[in-house]
Amino acid sequence: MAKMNMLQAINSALMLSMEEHEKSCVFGEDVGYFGGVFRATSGLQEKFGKSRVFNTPLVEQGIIGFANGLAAQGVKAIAEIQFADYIFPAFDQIVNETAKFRYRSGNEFNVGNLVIRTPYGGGIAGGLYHSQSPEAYFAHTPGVKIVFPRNAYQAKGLLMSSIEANDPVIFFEPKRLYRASVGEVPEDKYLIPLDKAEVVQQGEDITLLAWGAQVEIMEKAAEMAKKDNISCEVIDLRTIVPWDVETVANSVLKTGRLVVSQEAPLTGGFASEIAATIQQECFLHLESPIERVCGLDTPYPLAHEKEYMADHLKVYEAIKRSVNY
Amino acid sequence: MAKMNMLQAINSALMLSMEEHEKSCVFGEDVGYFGGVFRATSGLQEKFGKSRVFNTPLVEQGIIGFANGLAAQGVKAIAEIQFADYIFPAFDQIVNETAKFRYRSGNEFNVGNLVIRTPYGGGIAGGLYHSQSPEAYFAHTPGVKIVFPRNAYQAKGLLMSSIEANDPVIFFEPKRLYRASVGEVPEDKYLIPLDKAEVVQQGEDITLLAWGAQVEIMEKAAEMAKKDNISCEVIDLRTIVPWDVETVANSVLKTGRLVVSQEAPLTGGFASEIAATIQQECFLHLESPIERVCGLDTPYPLAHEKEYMADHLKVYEAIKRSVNY
Amino acid sequence: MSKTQSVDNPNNINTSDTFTLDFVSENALSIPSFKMLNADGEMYPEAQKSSLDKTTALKIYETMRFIRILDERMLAAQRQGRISFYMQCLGEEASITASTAALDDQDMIFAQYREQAALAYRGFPLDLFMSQNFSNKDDLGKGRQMPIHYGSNKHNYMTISSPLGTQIPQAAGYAYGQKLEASIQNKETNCTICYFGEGAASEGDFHAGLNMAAVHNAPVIFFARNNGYAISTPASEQFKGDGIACRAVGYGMKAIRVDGVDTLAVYEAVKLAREHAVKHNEPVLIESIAYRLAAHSSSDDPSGYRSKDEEENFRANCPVARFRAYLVKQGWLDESEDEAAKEQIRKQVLDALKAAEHVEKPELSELVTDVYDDIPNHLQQQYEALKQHILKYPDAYPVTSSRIEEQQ
Amino acid sequence: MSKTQSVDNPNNINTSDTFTLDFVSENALSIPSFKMLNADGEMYPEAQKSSLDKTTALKIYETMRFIRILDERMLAAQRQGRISFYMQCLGEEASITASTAALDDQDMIFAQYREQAALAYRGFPLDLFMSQNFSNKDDLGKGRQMPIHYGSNKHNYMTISSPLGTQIPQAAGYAYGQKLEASIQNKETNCTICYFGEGAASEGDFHAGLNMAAVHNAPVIFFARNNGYAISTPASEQFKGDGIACRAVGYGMKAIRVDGVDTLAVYEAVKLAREHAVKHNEPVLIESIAYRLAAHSSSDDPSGYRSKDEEENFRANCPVARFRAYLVKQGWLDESEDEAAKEQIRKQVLDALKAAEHVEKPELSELVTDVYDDIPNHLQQQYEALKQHILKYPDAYPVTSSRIEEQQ
Ligand SMILES: Cc1ncc(C[n+]2csc(CCOP(=O)(O)OP(=O)(O)O)c2C)c(N)n1
Ligand SMILES: Cc1ncc(C[n+]2csc(CCOP(=O)(O)OP(=O)(O)O)c2C)c(N)n1
Ligand SMILES: [Mg+2]
Ligand SMILES: [Mg+2]
Repeated sequence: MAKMNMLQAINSALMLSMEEHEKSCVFGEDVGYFGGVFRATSGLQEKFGKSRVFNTPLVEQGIIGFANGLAAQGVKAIAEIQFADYIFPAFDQIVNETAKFRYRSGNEFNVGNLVIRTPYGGGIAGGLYHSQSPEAYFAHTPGVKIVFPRNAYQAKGLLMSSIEANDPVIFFEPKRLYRASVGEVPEDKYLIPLDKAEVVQQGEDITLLAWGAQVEIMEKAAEMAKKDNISCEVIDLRTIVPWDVETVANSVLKTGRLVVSQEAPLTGGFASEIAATIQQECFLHLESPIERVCGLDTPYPLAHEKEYMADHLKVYEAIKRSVNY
Repeated sequence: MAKMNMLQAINSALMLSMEEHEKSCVFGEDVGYFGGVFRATSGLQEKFGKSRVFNTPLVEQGIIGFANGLAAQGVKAIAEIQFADYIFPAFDQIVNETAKFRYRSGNEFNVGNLVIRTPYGGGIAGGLYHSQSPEAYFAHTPGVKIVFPRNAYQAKGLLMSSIEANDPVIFFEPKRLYRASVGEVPEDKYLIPLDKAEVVQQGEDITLLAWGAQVEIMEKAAEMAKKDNISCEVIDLRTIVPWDVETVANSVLKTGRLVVSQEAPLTGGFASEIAATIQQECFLHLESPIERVCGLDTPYPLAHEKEYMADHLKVYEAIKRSVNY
Repeated sequence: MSKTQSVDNPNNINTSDTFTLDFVSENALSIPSFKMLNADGEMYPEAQKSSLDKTTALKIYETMRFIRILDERMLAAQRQGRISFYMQCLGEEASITASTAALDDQDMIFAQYREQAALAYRGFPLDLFMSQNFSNKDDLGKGRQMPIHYGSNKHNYMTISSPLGTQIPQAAGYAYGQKLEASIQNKETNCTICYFGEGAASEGDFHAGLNMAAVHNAPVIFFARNNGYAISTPASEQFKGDGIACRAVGYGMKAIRVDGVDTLAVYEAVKLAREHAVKHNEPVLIESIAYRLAAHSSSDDPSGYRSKDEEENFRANCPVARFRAYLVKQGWLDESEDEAAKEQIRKQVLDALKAAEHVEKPELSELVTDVYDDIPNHLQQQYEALKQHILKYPDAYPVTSSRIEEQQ
Repeated sequence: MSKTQSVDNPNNINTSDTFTLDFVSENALSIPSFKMLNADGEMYPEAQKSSLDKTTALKIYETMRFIRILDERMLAAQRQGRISFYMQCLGEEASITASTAALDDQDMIFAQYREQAALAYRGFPLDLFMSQNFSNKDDLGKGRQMPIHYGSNKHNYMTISSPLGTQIPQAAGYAYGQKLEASIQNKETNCTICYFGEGAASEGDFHAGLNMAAVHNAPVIFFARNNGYAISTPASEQFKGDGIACRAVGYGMKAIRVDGVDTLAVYEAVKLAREHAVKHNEPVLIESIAYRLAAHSSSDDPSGYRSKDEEENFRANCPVARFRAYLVKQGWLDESEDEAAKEQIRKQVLDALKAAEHVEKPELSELVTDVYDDIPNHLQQQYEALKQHILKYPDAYPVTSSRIEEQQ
């Protein structure tokens, strides 16, 4: 065990995976000599050489196109998109290619070797283009798995599992927590399953569900609610696709209430999918409407970021609305 | 009035709008001399000349990038993406640019002059790449409006409104109905509002909601249910963003039941957004869980297209499940 | 003067100066087409010596002959409503077949969709062509894609994907993987060939793929098929430069333009390109010039956008006839044997077609496999629900209902 | 030989032939940099005559002088935590300012982010620079974007957007609109200039934008700023060709490479390009060669990827100093007046900064305006709910809560 922040945990996962798989590459904008703008890949080029760890030209559609081909050839292709806001030029390569590669070929070819790492999320004064949480766009795309770590420990285990997985994975890293999340992390390899939510905190009265950086917000709100004698069950979804309906439904069957929170705008977000599914799974057990606490339906702002965000106070209010319904 | 199919209605809308606005252009792959692979733009180049109606090189990100600039300059930019399956290379230009153009500039600049027309949907033996219904990707993107006509009459009125609107619009055309939907269509200009759902058929027992080609499926299912003495209220949403919560909620408050159907895969589709919102708006009035009848969570298949589709039989079964809950 | 990269030249440019303000002309490059065989199948007097041996030459010819018959027959089948869609290679048979012949069989092929000749050259069986077009249960692609979307791992032929241009950066990545593998195994590398149309070359993915291949030294041959049209859009509305070849220099890449109707010239050009690619781990761009003689696809009618005169003009310029004349003159092909063989092939194709159309569709379960490596819970549930639904309405889903019942 | 398009040439290529198989070399083009002023601010003996008049020359110099001071001061403000982010123009002032000076004020500017000098040249007021950087209520962009994302309709300066390359096809479309407008109004057209870095030139949008501008004859000047780096990525890992200029021929477009440290040369090059663009409705590509002397942004530390030696080497090559020396030699600038002016500007900048940082933030309601032309119901509801929430927790949202209360 060692104290690591999330960047170090990610770096450690990459180091171990690259050691294990001789046919593996890490690449993206500035990931080479410099080690990435957040330094998640620092030391990798030094250790594994320029042919396995390299800067790409500045072209996201090329990075993922190249990665698809590389993965199809049999190389563990670990591509970085510098900010999730800049993943959209690669949207066609991900949605029409990555996600459909195995299906369309009848499994003659696949890109199960692909992992796309990308920092996402707000709360860092990043404005429109350094704050987005685009997971819902990909969650509507059968064929890719979508994974979110909430802290350093989770980050390493989930990333190593993503690299091992035989399916393409988009790995969303909460950049607000890159340095803020510090914890005990094993130095060796370990895996965390890609289809299990985790009950982070047991509770009786209401279920709070989130993923990534938003889990911490839920915990903060649960803390506040505790003072009102409201006992919250907090769940970290961890994997958005496929998601663990069973764990969530079981919790809601118990509590009768659900608040889901995401950073992204409300309309069409993944919280809506959860609400739609859970109202079906738990219809007769729901004591109040499922609450969604999300970003507003606007582009991500700067001056009013604080007001825009789905913070713990808004979650707390939703908890009270739900309990007092 | 004249009998027109949907392609003729669209062509008529384009003719009238281009006549009205001297500063307007229609462009896209093969839309020029040839009049588009579906012939929706036929006759336009002849009438308005090559400088206003033209083929573009084969590059969707360029078509929409160019369109954004053209619209910002003050030209009504009417761009065609040949199939909605091929809109993804333009995803960045739409999601990061079109949708955020006015907001990020504080209204110094805007692309309210932009309309993107694109044929979508399945049922034509198109397989993975000539069948997709990607509306949910855009519905999660504040800043663009999303419009779906269900027949020839709606197509003309909604398209003319989309061209008049001061907001960018993605206009999804149900290609399965291009020639199949024939009806009386006024030869002159008329507008249909972009934020109102339409109650296509009144009913008492259950609300059926859809958009585009799927409305016809709902009507067919309603017909079947009628024989079981189930009275269905059928609503055509028409505009996905912003959507008419009030009309839908009022209907569900009356019927207590809702089936939503979309062509796209279930997970993360717009039907989920509707379910999430309506369970909140109508919680105490819902007699059964909101049902979603959608495509399976797979890429769009070919040999098993019939089995894959959200057809009237599946909707009918959902109606019965809902009513017998 | 060529550039040298160094700390003194961070901009990575040619470092010479000028004091005269003038444009670099839009016509600064002028790229001729490489030719060997004239329209009558005779070597041009100035032509260089051919390295194509008799066995390979005949294999190329037989492939072209086969593809022409297959295309004719399948288009007719589409017209008869037996298959839903088809695309012909007509006019580009030499370009595709000779280029594949110049490769090693272990080299990877990323095609666009009009390159069935490459797959045929590699020995893809006739019944698998048919199974794909009929989406039956023997289709390697499990009946999921429209006709002509072939793919075969065994034949190193990447499954076709309809979105245009996407295969270009993929080919760069694939070739990079081949290079990496070769260096790990300390053997000579295989390379990748990537076919695409002059229309697809307008996509952003073209720019991405060529630049990345150049920067990362991937052994890939980019094979641009300039056939004059992208559906109805003529090349003159697609680009203003001198075709596709002239773009190579922008990526610091070598290029060749070749007459795509000339089997010998294509063969030599690709052979040279391959040698260079695998020896130096460098990409090469080849532009092959031909004319899309057929309609774009079975859904298209070119009379809406080009003249019969133009078509007739190019119909005379047939790659198969030209190469056939060469073979006959070489004494490598007997005309009457050739005619007999054609009859034979026509019959084989028709028999295979008839057989394939009666093979049943893939199992219903194939609707949910291969989305992921394993079938996740939610898909398994959707599948089970669908099965129950079909059993409730067997007549509405005749293709699958009977077979599900059998299984019960 | 140049190509002529016709039915005989559907492939739209140069139609000459060759019988010698050889690569078109990756170095087939060799593009020199156009220069006029040497490092000491003296005209090269071979240099052509300058057409830059004294008034314009001084306006250019004053802009560069201002931008240097602004950049210094704002970077310091970022270091002090007064603003969150900043990007300097250091090393590229001549390239930006002289290029803008060669335009008409009605020409449109699409910039990347490092071109504040262009906006300053157009007379954008100091307090608006400040308002943007402080996201205060006077920011034309209503406080929504990070610092340095300027935009002004009045100054024909399109609002900056962080995603790289997106402005390139947009500029083509904008210019096409200008051409259309000019033809409708029967007047001479204005043009668009589009700035982008050598890094951004790798994006697919670059390919799309240049090709479409060429094919559709849009009067746009593509101005590539090759400054050696894209954050940490050196140009040698960005492309293998001869910079960006050599790509023009691939699009059938004219090009010029110019020394971006040389004010006179940039001015003449852009003047010529503009004349051509508006007269012939044709795009032109200009590549300007300079060195990004500063860190990429205030978040970056270049010592992690390049040597101090390299930086020192290029620091000596200062575009402002070079042009200043020229002006002094021309007798157009008095050195002591210049020094006094600098003092004056420093004070103005500091005063403006202090004023701007005390201006309040935009109204809360601006959170939901401009998403659409009107505020739709659902957004109005979200806004109302937010307002109530803030009133409940005024201390948690101090910037807005007090002002909402005022409104009540
Ligand atoms: C991304 C994308 N856009 C549009 C299409 C529709 N489409 C299919 S083929 C084609 C023309 C392709 O022309 P070219 O690349 O020259 O190839 P050719 O058909 O001439 O062999 C078009 C526009 C597509 N398949 N993919
Ligand atoms: C689409 C996209 N990808 C990545 C980034 C992150 N990013 C911002 S600036 C930059 C480097 C740009 O380099 P260049 O174009 O050469 O301009 P310069 O900074 O040198 O002026 C990168 C990678 C971005 N803003 N947009
Ligand atoms: Mg073509
Ligand atoms: Mg740069």
